[in-house]
Amino acid sequence: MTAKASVRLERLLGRRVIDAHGREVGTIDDLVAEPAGDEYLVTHVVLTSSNRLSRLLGFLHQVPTFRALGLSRRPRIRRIPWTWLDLSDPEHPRLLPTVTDRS
Amino acid sequence: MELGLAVLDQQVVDRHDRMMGKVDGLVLETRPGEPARVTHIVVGGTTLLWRIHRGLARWVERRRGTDGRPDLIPWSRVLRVGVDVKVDVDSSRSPALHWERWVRDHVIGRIPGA
Amino acid sequence: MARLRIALVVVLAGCGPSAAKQAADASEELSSWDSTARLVNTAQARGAIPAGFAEQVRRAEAEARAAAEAKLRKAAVR
Amino acid sequence: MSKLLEIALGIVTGIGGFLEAGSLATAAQAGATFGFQLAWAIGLGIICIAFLIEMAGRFAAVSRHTLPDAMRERFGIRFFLVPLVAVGLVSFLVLASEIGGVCLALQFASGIGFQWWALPVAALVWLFLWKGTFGMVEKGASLLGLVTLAFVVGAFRLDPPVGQVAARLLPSLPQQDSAKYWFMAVSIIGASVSPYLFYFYSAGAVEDGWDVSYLGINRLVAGLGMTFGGVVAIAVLVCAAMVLHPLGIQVSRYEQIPLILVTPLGRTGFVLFIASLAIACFGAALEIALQLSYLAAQGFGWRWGENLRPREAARFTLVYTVCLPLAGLVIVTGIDPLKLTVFSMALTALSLPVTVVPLLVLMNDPTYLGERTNGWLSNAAVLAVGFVACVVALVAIPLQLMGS
Repeated sequence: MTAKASVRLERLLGRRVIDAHGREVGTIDDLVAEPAGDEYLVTHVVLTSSNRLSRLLGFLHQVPTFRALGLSRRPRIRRIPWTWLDLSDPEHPRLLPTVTDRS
Repeated sequence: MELGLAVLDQQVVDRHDRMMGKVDGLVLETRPGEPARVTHIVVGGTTLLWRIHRGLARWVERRRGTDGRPDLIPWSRVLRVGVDVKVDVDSSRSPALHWERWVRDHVIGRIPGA
Repeated sequence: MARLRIALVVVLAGCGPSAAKQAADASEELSSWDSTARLVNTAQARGAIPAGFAEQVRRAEAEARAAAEAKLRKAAVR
Repeated sequence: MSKLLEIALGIVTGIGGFLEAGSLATAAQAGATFGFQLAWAIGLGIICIAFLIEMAGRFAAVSRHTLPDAMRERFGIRFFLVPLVAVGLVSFLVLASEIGGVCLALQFASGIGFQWWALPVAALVWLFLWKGTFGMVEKGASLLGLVTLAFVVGAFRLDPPVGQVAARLLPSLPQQDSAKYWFMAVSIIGASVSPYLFYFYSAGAVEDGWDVSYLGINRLVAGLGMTFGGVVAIAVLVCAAMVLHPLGIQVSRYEQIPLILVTPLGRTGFVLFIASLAIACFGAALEIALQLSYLAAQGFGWRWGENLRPREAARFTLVYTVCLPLAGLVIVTGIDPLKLTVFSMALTALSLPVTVVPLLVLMNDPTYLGERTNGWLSNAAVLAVGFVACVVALVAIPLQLMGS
């Protein structure tokens, strides 16, 4: 990543992120943007589990009845700074090698 | 603001409050080592198809030789993000409504009493 | 997934109606139409339904009877 | 309009709009085969649909969003496709069933076979939507639908043992033929809890510009309208149980159903049956065709509104313009309308978790509803009925398919 480039948010959502060693970090669930003057700047990436079942259980967690019956699980969410992402191949986002060992 | 939750898939209305589609996508400008900038919202074209099935979208674009010309609305034209996303454009010429106009002119408009 | 499908087929085949059950259903259907015919005749005699409608019911009856009798024969062959 | 009048009109809409091909056919079949025993399934269906209607109205009044619109923005397109396809498919089948119902009414009256009526009826429904306004479709059809009260009159004429009927409002296990029993039970529940009902209601609340001041009206209309509407369905079951069950007549063809009203009311009963079937199914066909348009337009952000001129909402208009002839063609094939109807209702029951769970997620989201999110009772009641109906349908549908 050397110069300005553009990516499409909707194509990033749902992508798996792997770290520099090829280990899976999670799936991109959302991007957090903060207003800066007239603009919005993307500051963080929200990652959830890549596992389909745990995503379904996370979805059901929003209905109190499922929570009460224990048929759901709180979704595991992590936020990482946007600048940790290496998007040189937007189809396969990775964590930058410099942060892989920190995370 | 979580962009996927608060902006993506919201109803888009033009400056006259006429519906013109949903926020099918967002363009981000990336800069090395810095936060990305939200530059456009994308309405229409094959944008939605890319999210439903990538292979199908690729196939359609190859067959038709175009991405269906989605409307790229600069973020500076976004007036508010609330129950819907209001943008400062006139939808009557927007490519986002290409199919709406096509259906109106070629199908519905031809039936008497339309 | 494949194992699930096989299991499903086995379970369904096991629960499928036996020849005896099919025969019983068919004869129940026939007697149901016997009663329907009587009810329609009475209603028509009372003038409660037009002749045209009574005719429609009889046509439906004939079709349903044919189907039920075919089912009976099939069950007998099995 | 004064609030009292609006409540009255809402309840009338509930009563006149409740009966349609599905609830009529399933209640008649159940009454003929099992007497009063399946009355509980109607009761359960009514409780569930009353909760769902109340939710749909509350959601529209508080959030100003329609359901498809909110589902798309909350869940994203991929997840939204699941309820979209399920509701769309089920609604289309129910639409075909309703057109079949109108066609049969015309066949009974004229002697001309029902297939011949399918395309003219579809065209007439289309013409009403093309020319009509939302108020006409919603209120007009329901007011005329009050003719279905004939079943209540018929039921009372037959002097049913009220205590026995009431006792059957509690579920009980079948003595024999349990496969058929459970299939009918889920078909009845599916007929009451058709998703088109609450999607249509939510679109209507947004079309009428409801706000939080309508919450009280909404609650009354949902509760009383559905309860009284359900009484009509129970009346159909009672008529069938009193007339057909003692004779051992099982309803395997539509032609047998008019007899349940002919026996207590004579020739008047015959005429009232045909009018009820035609009007109830025609009204439902109007609502379902319109709801298919709403579903697509609100899900994809197209311009929509039954009060707009067709050319001002071209794609919205296109949806019902395409769906109606297609649904008519299903009937033209000569498929047995009774089988189609009952099967569509069972499929509706099967699809309940997919149609209901996304709604419940929205109903518990304070970003849309603030303080007015669901209470535990509405969540639990709807989920219990939805999941039980789905599981039973999952077992009963294959058994029924093999049996026939």
